[in-house]
Amino acid sequence: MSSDRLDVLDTHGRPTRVSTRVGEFEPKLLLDGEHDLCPGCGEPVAIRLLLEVIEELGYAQDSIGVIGIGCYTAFTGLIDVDLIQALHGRAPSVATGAKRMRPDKLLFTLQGDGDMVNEGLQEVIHTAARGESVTCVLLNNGVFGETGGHMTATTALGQRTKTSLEGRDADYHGYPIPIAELLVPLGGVSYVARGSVADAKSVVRTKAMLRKAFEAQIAGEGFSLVEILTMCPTGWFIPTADGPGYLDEVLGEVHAAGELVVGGKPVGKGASG
Amino acid sequence: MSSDRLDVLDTHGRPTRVSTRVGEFEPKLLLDGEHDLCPGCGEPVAIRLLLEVIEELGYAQDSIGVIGIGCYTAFTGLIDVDLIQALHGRAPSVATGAKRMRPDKLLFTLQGDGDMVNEGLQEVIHTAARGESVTCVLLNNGVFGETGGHMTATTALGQRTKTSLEGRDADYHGYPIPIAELLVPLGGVSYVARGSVADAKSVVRTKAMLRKAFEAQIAGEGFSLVEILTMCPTGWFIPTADGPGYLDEVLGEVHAAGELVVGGKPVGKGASG
Amino acid sequence: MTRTLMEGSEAIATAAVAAGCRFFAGYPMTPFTEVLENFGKRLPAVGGVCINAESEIEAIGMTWGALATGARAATGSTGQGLALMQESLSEITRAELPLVVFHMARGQGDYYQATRGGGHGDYRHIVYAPIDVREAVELTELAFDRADHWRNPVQIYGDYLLAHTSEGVEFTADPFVPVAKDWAVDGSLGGSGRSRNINPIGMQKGSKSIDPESFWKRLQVKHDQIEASEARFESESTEDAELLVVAFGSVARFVRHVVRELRSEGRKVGYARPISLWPFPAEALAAAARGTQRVAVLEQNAGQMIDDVRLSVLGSVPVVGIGGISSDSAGFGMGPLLDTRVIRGRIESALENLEVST
Amino acid sequence: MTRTLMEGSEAIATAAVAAGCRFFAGYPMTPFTEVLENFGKRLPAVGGVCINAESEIEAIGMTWGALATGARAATGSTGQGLALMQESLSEITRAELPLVVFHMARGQGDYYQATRGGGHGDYRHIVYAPIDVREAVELTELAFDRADHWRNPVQIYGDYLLAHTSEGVEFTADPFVPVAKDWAVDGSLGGSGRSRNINPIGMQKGSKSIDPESFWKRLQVKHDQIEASEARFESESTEDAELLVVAFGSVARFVRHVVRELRSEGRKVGYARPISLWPFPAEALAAAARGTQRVAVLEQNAGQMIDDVRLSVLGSVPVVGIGGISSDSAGFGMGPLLDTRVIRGRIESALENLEVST
Amino acid sequence: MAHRGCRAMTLVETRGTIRIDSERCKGCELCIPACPPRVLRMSEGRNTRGARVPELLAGCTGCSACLLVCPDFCIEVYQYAEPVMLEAVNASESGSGDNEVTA
Amino acid sequence: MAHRGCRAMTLVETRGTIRIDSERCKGCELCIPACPPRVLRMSEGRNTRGARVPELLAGCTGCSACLLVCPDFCIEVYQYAEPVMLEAVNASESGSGDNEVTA
Amino acid sequence: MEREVMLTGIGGQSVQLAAQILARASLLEGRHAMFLGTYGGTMRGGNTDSTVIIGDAPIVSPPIVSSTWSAMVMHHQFWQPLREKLRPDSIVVVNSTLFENSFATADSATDSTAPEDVPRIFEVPATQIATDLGNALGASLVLLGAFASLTRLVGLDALLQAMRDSIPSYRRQHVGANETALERGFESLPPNGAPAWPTAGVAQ
Amino acid sequence: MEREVMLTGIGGQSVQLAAQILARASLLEGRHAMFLGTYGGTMRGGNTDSTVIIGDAPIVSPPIVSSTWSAMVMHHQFWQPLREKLRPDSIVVVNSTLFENSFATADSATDSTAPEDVPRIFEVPATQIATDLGNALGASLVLLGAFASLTRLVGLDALLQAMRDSIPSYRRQHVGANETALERGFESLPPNGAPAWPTAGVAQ
Ligand SMILES: Cc1ncc(C[n+]2csc(CCOP(=O)(O)OP(=O)(O)O)c2C)c(N)n1
Ligand SMILES: Cc1ncc(C[n+]2csc(CCOP(=O)(O)OP(=O)(O)O)c2C)c(N)n1
Ligand code: SF4
Ligand code: SF4
Ligand code: SF4
Ligand code: SF4
Ligand code: SF4
Ligand code: SF4
Ligand SMILES: [Mg+2]
Ligand SMILES: [Mg+2]
Repeated sequence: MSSDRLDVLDTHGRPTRVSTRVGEFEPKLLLDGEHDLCPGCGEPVAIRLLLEVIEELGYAQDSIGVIGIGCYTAFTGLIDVDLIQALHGRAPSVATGAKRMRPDKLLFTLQGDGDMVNEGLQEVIHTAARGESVTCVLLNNGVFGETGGHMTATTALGQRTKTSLEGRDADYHGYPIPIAELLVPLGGVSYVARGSVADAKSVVRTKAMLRKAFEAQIAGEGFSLVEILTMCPTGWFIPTADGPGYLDEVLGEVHAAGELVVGGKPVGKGASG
Repeated sequence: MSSDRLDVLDTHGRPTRVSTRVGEFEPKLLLDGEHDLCPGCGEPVAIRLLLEVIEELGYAQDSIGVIGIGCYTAFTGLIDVDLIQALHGRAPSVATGAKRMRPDKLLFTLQGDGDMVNEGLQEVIHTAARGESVTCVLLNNGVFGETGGHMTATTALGQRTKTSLEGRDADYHGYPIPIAELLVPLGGVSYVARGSVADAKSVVRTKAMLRKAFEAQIAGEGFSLVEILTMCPTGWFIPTADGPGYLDEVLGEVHAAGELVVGGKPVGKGASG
Repeated sequence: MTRTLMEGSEAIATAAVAAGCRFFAGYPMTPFTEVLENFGKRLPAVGGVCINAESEIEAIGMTWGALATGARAATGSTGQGLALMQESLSEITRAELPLVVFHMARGQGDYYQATRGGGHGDYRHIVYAPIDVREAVELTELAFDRADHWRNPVQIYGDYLLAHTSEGVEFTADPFVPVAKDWAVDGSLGGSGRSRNINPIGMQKGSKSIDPESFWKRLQVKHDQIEASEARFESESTEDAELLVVAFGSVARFVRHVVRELRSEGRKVGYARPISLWPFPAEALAAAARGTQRVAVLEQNAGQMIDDVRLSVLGSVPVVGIGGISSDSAGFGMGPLLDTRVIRGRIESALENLEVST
Repeated sequence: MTRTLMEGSEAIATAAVAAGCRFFAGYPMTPFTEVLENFGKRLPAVGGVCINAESEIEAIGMTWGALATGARAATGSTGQGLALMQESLSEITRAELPLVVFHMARGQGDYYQATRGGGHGDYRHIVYAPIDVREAVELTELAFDRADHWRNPVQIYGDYLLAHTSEGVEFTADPFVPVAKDWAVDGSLGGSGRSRNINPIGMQKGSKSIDPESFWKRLQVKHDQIEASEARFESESTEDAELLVVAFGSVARFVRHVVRELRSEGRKVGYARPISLWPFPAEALAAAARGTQRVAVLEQNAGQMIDDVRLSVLGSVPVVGIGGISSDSAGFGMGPLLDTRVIRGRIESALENLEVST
Repeated sequence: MAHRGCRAMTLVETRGTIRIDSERCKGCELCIPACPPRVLRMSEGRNTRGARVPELLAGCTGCSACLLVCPDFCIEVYQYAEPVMLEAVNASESGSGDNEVTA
Repeated sequence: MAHRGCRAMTLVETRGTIRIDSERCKGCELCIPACPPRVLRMSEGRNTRGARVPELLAGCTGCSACLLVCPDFCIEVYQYAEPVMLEAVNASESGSGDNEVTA
Repeated sequence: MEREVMLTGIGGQSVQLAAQILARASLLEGRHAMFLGTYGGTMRGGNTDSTVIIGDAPIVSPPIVSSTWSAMVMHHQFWQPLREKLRPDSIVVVNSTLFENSFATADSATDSTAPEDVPRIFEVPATQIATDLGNALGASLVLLGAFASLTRLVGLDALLQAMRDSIPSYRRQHVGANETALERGFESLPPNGAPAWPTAGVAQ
Repeated sequence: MEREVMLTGIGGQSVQLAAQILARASLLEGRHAMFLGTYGGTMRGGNTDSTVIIGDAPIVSPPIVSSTWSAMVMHHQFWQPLREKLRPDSIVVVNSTLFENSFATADSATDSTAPEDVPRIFEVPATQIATDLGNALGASLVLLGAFASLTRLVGLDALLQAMRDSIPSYRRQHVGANETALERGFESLPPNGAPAWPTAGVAQ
């Protein structure tokens, strides 16, 4: 390699100058930041936000999480919060039972689109309509990542998956389900928003959504849901670096970011969070 | 009994005057009009409409029905159309499989609110989003009639059921799911409407909805659904004669009659059919 | 001691609540519906929760969540509803949660379902089949105790008759004292590095990977221990019996009645009843069968328990089925077989060593 | 005749399509996923339909609808997914629909599920457990044929190895000629008074009520006929064997290999394999066991088929289990037991009449 | 309300009539308020099921509203080629007799 | 694009820095475009996983954008008490060396 | 000793309530009791039957019996299956107001005294008595009162208390009328005409 | 006669493709073949192994073998389990470009001739050859060509045809480069140095 490159800074150790650490490698509520998800996967980014918000709200010792089945399941062993591993699709009901027995705890689910919008679609709708005081967190990448990238019920039109290599075609494959929009007409719902982890600004905005959702739960306002669009370069069959752009152009088109229900009231479609 | 009542007309035989029969006892596609449903039940009225529309469209020999599990299941033995008896909640998927193998046939489901909105909620949503060319007919009385009148996911706020004798209370029981509204954001949907059998005018309007739904199917426009509010005096624990009024005041409040999607486009909420 | 008149379904719910059950979720289905209704009446009064879930699968999911927090919790249904719960019933066993299941069956056709499971994989539930309402009360209390003890599901397998017969019952059990469950999630250990994880797939906290083999083998050892220690059985008049009649649940009540009648007439017939269907009381049954010339199994189905009876006596004495499918027009299982005269006829035929066609 | 190299999953889908299957619906789950993918590739080409259903329950519902119209149709999953389908699997049997189910299991822990069902009630599925891809092709063709013949579901019970091993296969079956099914609904008989009704609860057209008893008894008769006529079995070197080793499916391939090895070394060991798990080839197995001193069952689970082996030989010769739970870290079933050296060790120990601890 | 035995003997135009399968009727009374001219009322007597059944008074228009709401398929509707004038009473009067005139 | 060996030796204000756990990095490159001042680029060399990893150039603001988008928790961010001026090159230049200066 | 009582009627006749009161009254008197109600299949508005078994010790009989010591018959419509379970010495109390023709005719027996081969039949115009009391729905309680008087299977005090225990709180207003129905029934048949227990019944 | 070939490598090295081509080529030559690929548990980017069995008659061996006649080793990282299945006379062809240290060292044997207790090892700088050809991903095909030349388990023509049959249509552009890789591999080891079949292999 060329010897005249003196411009690269040392990033191995702590800085030697006087400085303040403003961001840590991994969230405190992670036992280990080393995981096996693919390069460029959006899920760990979303999980960071979730854990940071719990920590920041002071609920680290008062939270119970219910984890669905998908790639994020690998984090069940890594997240340092009391957890219940649910079966594929069943997390909202499990969270319901736990919340009823522990009404003082923050109850959240962590599910994928395959988990929530395919296998267990009615679980989340029933839980929402019941006004159950739980927060469902959806990692929506529009594919079954774990099984190898098949089309799900949220796959955007035109999106590439293993079962729609030419892109999802409405006539052949049907239409995607905009799950956040679906919950809007339900009475028991206090907060619904859709974020993304495609870029740092979205990440920050998504974190605020998670915070609002949990705050709604703490205030006893009813059901809340935060949908987070995440990259799955593996299931989309694209280079990792193309993930965020593909997310915005393809998934983001169908599943627009923004808050949909705030304080139990629907807000304008696609309104910014 | 008083002997001075000469005003009651003989209604036993055919009229002796020159006259035209304009309405028959039972629809042609019924093997027998004698059934075991309760006095004042709204379900047989809705079933009449369904069968008349099939007959009038000329599809008597080109229809396949899929029947759910509820009180209406008693009609599986009586309806003179090729039928498949589905399990509780599963009719939309069964109809999907049948339609795919017989794309030239009119495929309909006949389900109750317990069947469609409780046990099998995700079936109908997935089928709708897939744009499946079938017509789902929902008999919504806001109760599990068959098991004795328990609360369902559509039970209106304030509605009396065996498990909400004081009326459904949102805080305690959660909110009803307005299933027709829920389908509106879905891409695969061509026609959605909600009717009722509480009075003759509603009956006529509901029949027109059924016809439009089937016509949408025949035209290959995608999924269609007609929700029909029906009386269940037994499950509501009220006198039979009070059924229609109770339906309008209680169920009709939450589940407003009207067309919601026509030609694949959402129409104004509660617009008249 | 006063006895209170209670329908089976009410007695079961009352016994469960007395045993500390604080959560129930279920979906109506005849003949289970009244069990759900009775929990709905009784739980709120003691600060518990009963949810009329939107479906059976959601019901068991909710119960799973309640159990994970350490609460005593139960669900139930009929065979159809339990069929829908099979994935959860299997995995909840792997998650080692002390679930109690109230199964009010339509007839006795669900014996395989109850004892072999329809879920996937190697798992077992303790299954108690009460003969009457009083025994249902006892076994309900026992079920919660054994479920906690083994951290394994226990099923109470009843039927229409059990749920709908009223009897005078007494509740004598000591008031329930909640036991601490250090494995349960209460949220308190987040951030401590020792947070808990109720997990059906053997995933341990602090590890990215799982080791299903050792996990499943551990469960097998537990199931072997249960098998060795939890079998329950009753028998009568087996000493000099030439024919031993085996039956379970409500049907056994008819059989016991007839056997007593026949005994009082001097016929050499004995009666045996597995109270636990799993573990199946194979040894006790084999002992009871010793010396008899024939074992007759009277179950209200096409022949399911007969496998376990044969596996118990292993060819040492011939085993015949003298029951059969029998149902009323609603399919709830109160068919024409449930008649002491019919049953007497079957047993007499067996006694006379005649072939009985069902 | 040229042989084409195909993975098991592809061979199965190809054989199914050749046998006239025109509809498939399933939901991805390892190791079944590729079966679904291959149907997805092959069906559209022949005018058939493959739906990647939104869940397992919806998948079997769709298949139910396709079957009711008279089409040859199939679904599948792993044990977990089939657990979710149990209500449908039971009731579709009562509806007498010729379903074919491709079960790519994780290990062999689902033997009970496959043979006893986890659904409710008395019902049975024919279950074939192929030893290799070539046999899977044959049995797939047979499955569609038998399903239509009996109007009863047939399951192909494979595993990761079967789905993912590639072999050179030939397709020799005659081209499928669709058979008329007068019971199927095609919509044509509406208004005729003779419209059809595909019904799992025994409800007849023209009648308001049902008669479950006679309906279920009729099914029992059918199942008795199947039991009497459809058992399939293979064995080797049983004549003078002192030890008979019984295994099924992929595991049997290892066992057969080891038994041949041991035979070539002069050891008196025989091999037996139920090809159909239900009906279980009890008579053939009992005949093969005659004269042996011991029967060893090697299955990759805590001991499930061993029940059927014991029920076959009924105490005439001791039966021991020499397999056990074995899994890789993903739980797909390719655990350390699947090694001819390990298996040889187990069989040799059994030969030496030693207690084998699993 | 008209007084018994003292009815208003008006003639009303009657454009149609209905047949009632009174053995099928379960007495739910839904047809009564459904009839726009209000020419139906419940009988005092009961059928063999034990149900009171609707009775038709003069003034039917043959509009089919009763048929449309009847859950038990008890009603058939006819329209006359020519309207006729028939004697009528106030149908909202409760009760009925078993004397009939042929329509 | 700047010519190799002929870099623009400008000084840029640098308000912060990052630590990179380069062994954890899977080389997804998401941090590169995320950095507002564009002071990250991928290395030419690879870590023991076989992945190229990000390298930091002068001009970091300590904004944490890189950390926020990194799926593998490889980045820690610091803000200096006092900004410093450091030599910089055009970060869009491809490749890198293994010579480093201490920040 | 166990005593079986079977009840039959049609929906709406409060047959199950009567059965429940009988069972509960027996418990109040220190005996053991069991009862099971059955309804007519899937058909609505069909028969409603009940079996009550009362004993000195925990009941061992199954809840469906093949023959019965006694019966209360509210209506003839679905009574045939019960008829088949009557023994020659069974005690049968019949609601003669509604029973089509007389019981004797229906049964083609000739009188209500007890020859060897027919049950011992006692007719009570229960519906008439109840209607006269302005409580037509109380007919089954009239019949129950009469049955209790005749057999002394349970005493009147226990019946009255059991009735109060069996009425849900929102039906409290009917307690008085029901008491009258039971009492009038109790007066309508000769006391202890067909005693249930070897000793002279529980003092009334 | 059945011949086992085990392949090991890390994800992305086209190990499964090589195995598939080998099996398919054998079928083209009229033999029977079976192959099974395995991947490293749940961990992504782990090992990728394959077992190919080729025989004169339908394969009876199970797809997981406990010892192997031969092996192709693309990388050392996950090779230990394979190492344990080698017999003293196994034939091993190693990608010496990537195999850490030399195979001999890794195996603590001293040379690549075949003393009684170590396998017979043949080193091929497959990745180097492939990279030189401008087709770094073709390394496994170079190794396969070399293996075929050495063992004559299959001939080159069959390999080339099998390769063409194995490449999906949207990857057609790589066919030429893959042909070269197989051919250059075939040249890189002495022909028939360790023959697979009793007769002199299929003519090349
Ligand atoms: C009942 C059931 N069916 C199927 C599976 C197989 N399965 C595991 S993960 C998964 C897809 C998960 O998709 P998603 O929830 O979107 O998560 P992702 O992998 O995309 O993160 C599937 C189908 C399962 N575990 N359980
Ligand atoms: C899986 C399953 N769960 C429960 C039942 C019991 N069940 C039969 S009908 C019914 C309710 C039907 O309600 P709905 O569909 O609203 O019809 P309705 O009776 O009101 O007409 C229930 C819960 C069943 N048959 N299957
Ligand atoms: S498959 Fe997709 S969702 Fe799963 S870890 Fe890889 S990138 Fe993430
Ligand atoms: S219970 Fe309700 S829905 Fe069922 S038949 Fe009666 S009135 Fe109709
Ligand atoms: S047809 Fe019309 S007018 Fe005549 S009775 Fe019926 S509702 Fe009344
Ligand atoms: S609506 Fe029909 S069933 Fe009801 S009262 Fe009128 S005629 Fe009778
Ligand atoms: S902290 Fe901000 S400026 Fe510094 S490297 Fe990261 S993204 Fe760039
Ligand atoms: S985002 Fe993280 S994992 Fe990706 S290249 Fe940058 S530091 Fe590496
Ligand atoms: Mg996903
Ligand atoms: Mg309903």
